[in-house]
Amino acid sequence: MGFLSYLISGISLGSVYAIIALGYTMVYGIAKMLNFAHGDVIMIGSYVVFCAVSVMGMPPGIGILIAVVVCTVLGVVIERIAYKPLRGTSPLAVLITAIGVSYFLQNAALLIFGAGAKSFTSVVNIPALKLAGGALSISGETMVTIGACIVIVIALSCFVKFTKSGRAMLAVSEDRQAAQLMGINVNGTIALTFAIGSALAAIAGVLLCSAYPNLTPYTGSMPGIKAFTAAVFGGIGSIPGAMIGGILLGVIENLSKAYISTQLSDAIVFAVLIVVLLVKPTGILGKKVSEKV
Amino acid sequence: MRKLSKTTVNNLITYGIVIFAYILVQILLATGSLSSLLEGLLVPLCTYVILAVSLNLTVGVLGELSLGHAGFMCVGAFSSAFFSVSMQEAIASDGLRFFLALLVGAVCAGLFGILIGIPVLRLRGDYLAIVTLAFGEIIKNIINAMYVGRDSSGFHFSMKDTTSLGMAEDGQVILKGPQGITGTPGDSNFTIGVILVLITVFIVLNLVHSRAGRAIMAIRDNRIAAESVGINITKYKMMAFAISAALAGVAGVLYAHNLSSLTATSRNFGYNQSIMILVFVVLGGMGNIRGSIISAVVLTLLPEMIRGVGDYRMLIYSVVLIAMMIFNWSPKIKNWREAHPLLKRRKRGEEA
Amino acid sequence: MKKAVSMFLALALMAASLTACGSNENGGNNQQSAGTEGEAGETFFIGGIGPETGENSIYGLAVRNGAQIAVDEINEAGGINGYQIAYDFQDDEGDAEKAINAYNTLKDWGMQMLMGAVTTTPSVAVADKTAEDGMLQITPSGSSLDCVKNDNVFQVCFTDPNQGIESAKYVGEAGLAQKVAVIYNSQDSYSSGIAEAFIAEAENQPFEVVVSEAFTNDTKTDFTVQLQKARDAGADMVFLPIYYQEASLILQQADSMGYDPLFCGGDGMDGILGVDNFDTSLAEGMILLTPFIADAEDELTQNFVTEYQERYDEVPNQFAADAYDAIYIFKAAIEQANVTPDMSVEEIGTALKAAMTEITVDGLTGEGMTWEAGGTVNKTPRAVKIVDGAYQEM
Amino acid sequence: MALLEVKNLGISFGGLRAVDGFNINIEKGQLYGLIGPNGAGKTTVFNMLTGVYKPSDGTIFLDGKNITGKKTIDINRQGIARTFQNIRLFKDLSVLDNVKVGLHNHYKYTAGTGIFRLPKFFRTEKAMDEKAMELLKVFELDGQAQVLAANLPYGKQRKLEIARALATEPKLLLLDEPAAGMNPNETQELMDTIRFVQKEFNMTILLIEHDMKLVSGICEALTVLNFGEVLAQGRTGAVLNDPKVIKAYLGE
Repeated sequence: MGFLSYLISGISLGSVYAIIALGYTMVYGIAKMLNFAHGDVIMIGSYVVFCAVSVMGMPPGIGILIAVVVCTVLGVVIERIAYKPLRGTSPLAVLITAIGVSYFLQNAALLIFGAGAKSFTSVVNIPALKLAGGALSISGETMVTIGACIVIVIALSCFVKFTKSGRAMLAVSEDRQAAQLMGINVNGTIALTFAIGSALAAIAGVLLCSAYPNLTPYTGSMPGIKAFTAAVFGGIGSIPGAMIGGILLGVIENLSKAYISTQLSDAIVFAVLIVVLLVKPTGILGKKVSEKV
Repeated sequence: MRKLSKTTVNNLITYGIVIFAYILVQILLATGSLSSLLEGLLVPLCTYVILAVSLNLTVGVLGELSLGHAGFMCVGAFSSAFFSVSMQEAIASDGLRFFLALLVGAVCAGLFGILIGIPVLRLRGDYLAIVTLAFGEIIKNIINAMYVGRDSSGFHFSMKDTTSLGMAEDGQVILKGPQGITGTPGDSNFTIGVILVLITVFIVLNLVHSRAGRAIMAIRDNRIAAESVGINITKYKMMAFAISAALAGVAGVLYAHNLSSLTATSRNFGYNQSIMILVFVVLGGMGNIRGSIISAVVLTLLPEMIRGVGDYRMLIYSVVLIAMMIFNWSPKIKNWREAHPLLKRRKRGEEA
Repeated sequence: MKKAVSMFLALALMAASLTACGSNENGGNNQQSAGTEGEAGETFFIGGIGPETGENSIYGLAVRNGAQIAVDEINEAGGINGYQIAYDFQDDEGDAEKAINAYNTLKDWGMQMLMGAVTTTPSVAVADKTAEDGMLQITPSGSSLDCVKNDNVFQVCFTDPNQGIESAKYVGEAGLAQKVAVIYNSQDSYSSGIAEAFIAEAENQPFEVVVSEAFTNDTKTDFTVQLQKARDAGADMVFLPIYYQEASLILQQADSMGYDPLFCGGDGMDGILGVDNFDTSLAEGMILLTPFIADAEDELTQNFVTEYQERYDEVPNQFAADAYDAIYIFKAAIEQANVTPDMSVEEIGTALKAAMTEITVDGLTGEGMTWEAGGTVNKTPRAVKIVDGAYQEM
Repeated sequence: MALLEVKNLGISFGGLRAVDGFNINIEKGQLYGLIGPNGAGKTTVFNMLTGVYKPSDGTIFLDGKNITGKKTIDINRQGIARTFQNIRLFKDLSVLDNVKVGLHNHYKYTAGTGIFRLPKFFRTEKAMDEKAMELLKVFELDGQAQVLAANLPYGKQRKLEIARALATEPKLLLLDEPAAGMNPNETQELMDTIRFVQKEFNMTILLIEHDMKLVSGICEALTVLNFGEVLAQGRTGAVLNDPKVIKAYLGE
């Protein structure tokens, strides 16, 4: 029974990592950059919902909609200002500006919203699912998060497979130059990727803060890193991989807290990651890339 | 051989800048015109310069992205601080003790470099980056859970808390988990710092401009071709990684002996710090040692110098960082700069 | 090419930063717009250090603001012995090295006394420098014993071991519980310091610590495992020597698990009712051992809280109160030692150090506070219970 | 005994049989050509010879030593050097340094000697410089020794790759389409260079080429590969007149 409840709490935690990892992996797959600011876009999205719902008293649905719009615009603006000028140079350069953007968002939020924690009101109204006579309970947030993950994974996969812009994304991710030669608008496609990635960030933010309702300017950074780890775990660039990686990460984290050490759970998570990468150097669902000689 | 001396001249300029800065600071110190802030920053500046130069060996020269450099610094800092604190009575001479601490820090960090070098040989690109990041976090996490004390019967070790060390009354807890090590002797000073910077630059530059350095750069430029001419990839990757780690360890020693309290937080030894060091390297130019020195100095000074702007300090810092990156790296601005007569310089080949 | 650009940028920035530095020399406190612009010899220069940015900024900002109120009050009332106070606060990002930079910046500004640093590690690092300079340092909230290792450093808050022991005694004496679980932040020296002392003292008390579980700064969102372990061990009380931000999450998660033990916290727990939008019913029945509660009826507290809310639009926590007291402690010590601003830092420091053990201060965080030569404070903690969404003294 | 003896070499990728039953014997000092239509498996053969791929079956003997399945660097040390179809230079190193990397295993000093600039460093570097310049002179690259490899014109990049391969002092030199992308003048020049290398260094050379003019001009013997299998083998003139070969090249 103990094990099951640890497993369930691990899945709850993992589902939040998973939904953040989806945005990471999406942007990485297409723009080939580690968007370290993703976690902070999530934080901004959460603040927007907080302001809309808890401060201005709007219904949660509207709040989420506003957050999605704000984050999408923010994502596109960031891309335009900070990343696009560096397209075509070393991916490292973009990584560094992403870090700059991350600092910027954190400090801007600190100035606007203050350092104090805000307690986020969950937007999920579904009651917890009680199993085994109440000994096990799965919270409504967890169910919604996992549901949202699945929906997003399916929707994104369909989008990439069946729409014109989706296929353009695939093409850009495979070979940017060739895609350009084929008449695909590479800049537009990457901007679209950021827009989608940031919209996902808004949703992830809402779910993150619904599950763990403590909102500060630094709320996004730690889950961001964890989600990045999750994305690598699952094979960065792979959409279902992000979800699997996220949930696995949460489960491993909570099981090692439960059975090994609460202090060393992070070390254990990272050690497992290293072992996984040594066995499968491109993650669980990652594509094996061999260099042609 | 006239050609070879061009590199030599270039290297001499780099040493010259460091020595000139040292002399300038000494003059300012002697005349008392250096502010306390700058005076206090001198040793940290040396620390960051060493970190940037050593990371440049991995990122710029070997061409592998590492996000765990602060982890090696952490190993160097804690091993040497532990050594210094526990040997404070045994070795009376400050100079000798610090020298030994330096060796301890460098060797420990170097050994960890070899350890992490093993996955490095199998992974590439962003996967390597995440492994190094993971490694740095593991180090930090383990140090935060480690308790080491000493009493008359020797050293005690625990992964739980101080009480489980089971020490005698006279015992002294040296490493107290998250509270770290306190009371490290303040053996670092600016002169030692500059000497270590010069040694680091000397090691890195000489390594790069030698047989081993050529092999390392060959691996960076084209691994398959390097293999085809008989370069031992494993050996040279490992070498670059271990030397880079050992030098980061040296920086850690300098850091630990400059502050009386040493704790492993994400601020000083976590991925944030690793990323900051990476920022120095990328901004200064990959493989460009002088650039690393300058950008480490500038980016360390910048947030301190704009303390006057108060609440907006870190915001401005982040904007300046983004702007500098775009100015330095954007292809469009590069073209514009090349067209601009004032900024026009001979083309050098350091960019990849 | 790259090098050329780096050089160019470097020079431009250096020039820019040097001018920034220059203007900083005489205007370091501009952003705080402290009561008066100090003139050397006529004004006491008090500096403050703490995190204004980064994860710990909540504490640093509270200290900055709390002290500001005290400074303004004193200046309005005519200063200390007729001398005004100039006050400047510098950011250390919660990092030891940055704290040294902040300290040196303040020294350049002309600081004669230091209130800081807010968190433990920076405090210890700075204490070395103040000892070198012979400056009096009062840390409002740096609570480990290492903070007061040097004889020029004094604390406003309890030391961690002290607090842990007091808490264990209180729980034992009041017979609050038989089985206690402790959940603490192992990466935070404040939290682990209290937890360790609490567990050690529990040996002498009529209750048993059944579970002691840690979390770290990187795993402070999900506490279900720790709570589950506490519940499985049958703990009827959970002791939380942590800050209220994490505590608010723990309360929420315990609630959704249907686990309802007695919760008990230390001084870091104060502020839990002030978390924006927090469902205070979750904290119902919680017991806090804290020297300061914002709901206290006394006039001093009421005035402070009102003023703080007016200025900063939030309820002050104990950090703000500690800082407020720290400034008044400086005032008391200065009056006792009768020092004047034209004395050197070292002279002031030596005189104030002696005065610290002689004064008694009534402040927000305790009545009749006195200090040991070792730097620790003597005051009695208050036990407070949360009833109907408000603190109630027990 | 032949310098290179390959027997029954084969490799599969997944279910695909890329090369099957490949035999070749190259005598010392011979200039040998490996030709065949696109996708015939020529480069795969090179990759197996140099240890990039591990052959599924068959044996490779170099100078009487079995080198089958060894690692690339060991094979290079045994005496096989190669160039690449898509040029693989050390782009950010100078022309001189590219060759000096090739000399790596023949002029040795430890990393410590290099870092501390011991006398051996200067002695060895001087010798390396002289040897490298000598090689560059052969390819008329000595004037551009300090230029970055990436900034060389295309034809010269191909030459530099050959020079680098020669620097490893191989017994057998493999050239993968050395004339690809060259104009007729450059090709002519390259042919002279290859012949010169063969004579001057007494080098055994195996080359892959599409340019029939080059092949017929310099190769003494040929192997024709088609769909992973040997189609024809023998003296150049005879092979090129083989109807099977003509058919494979010109289609039905």
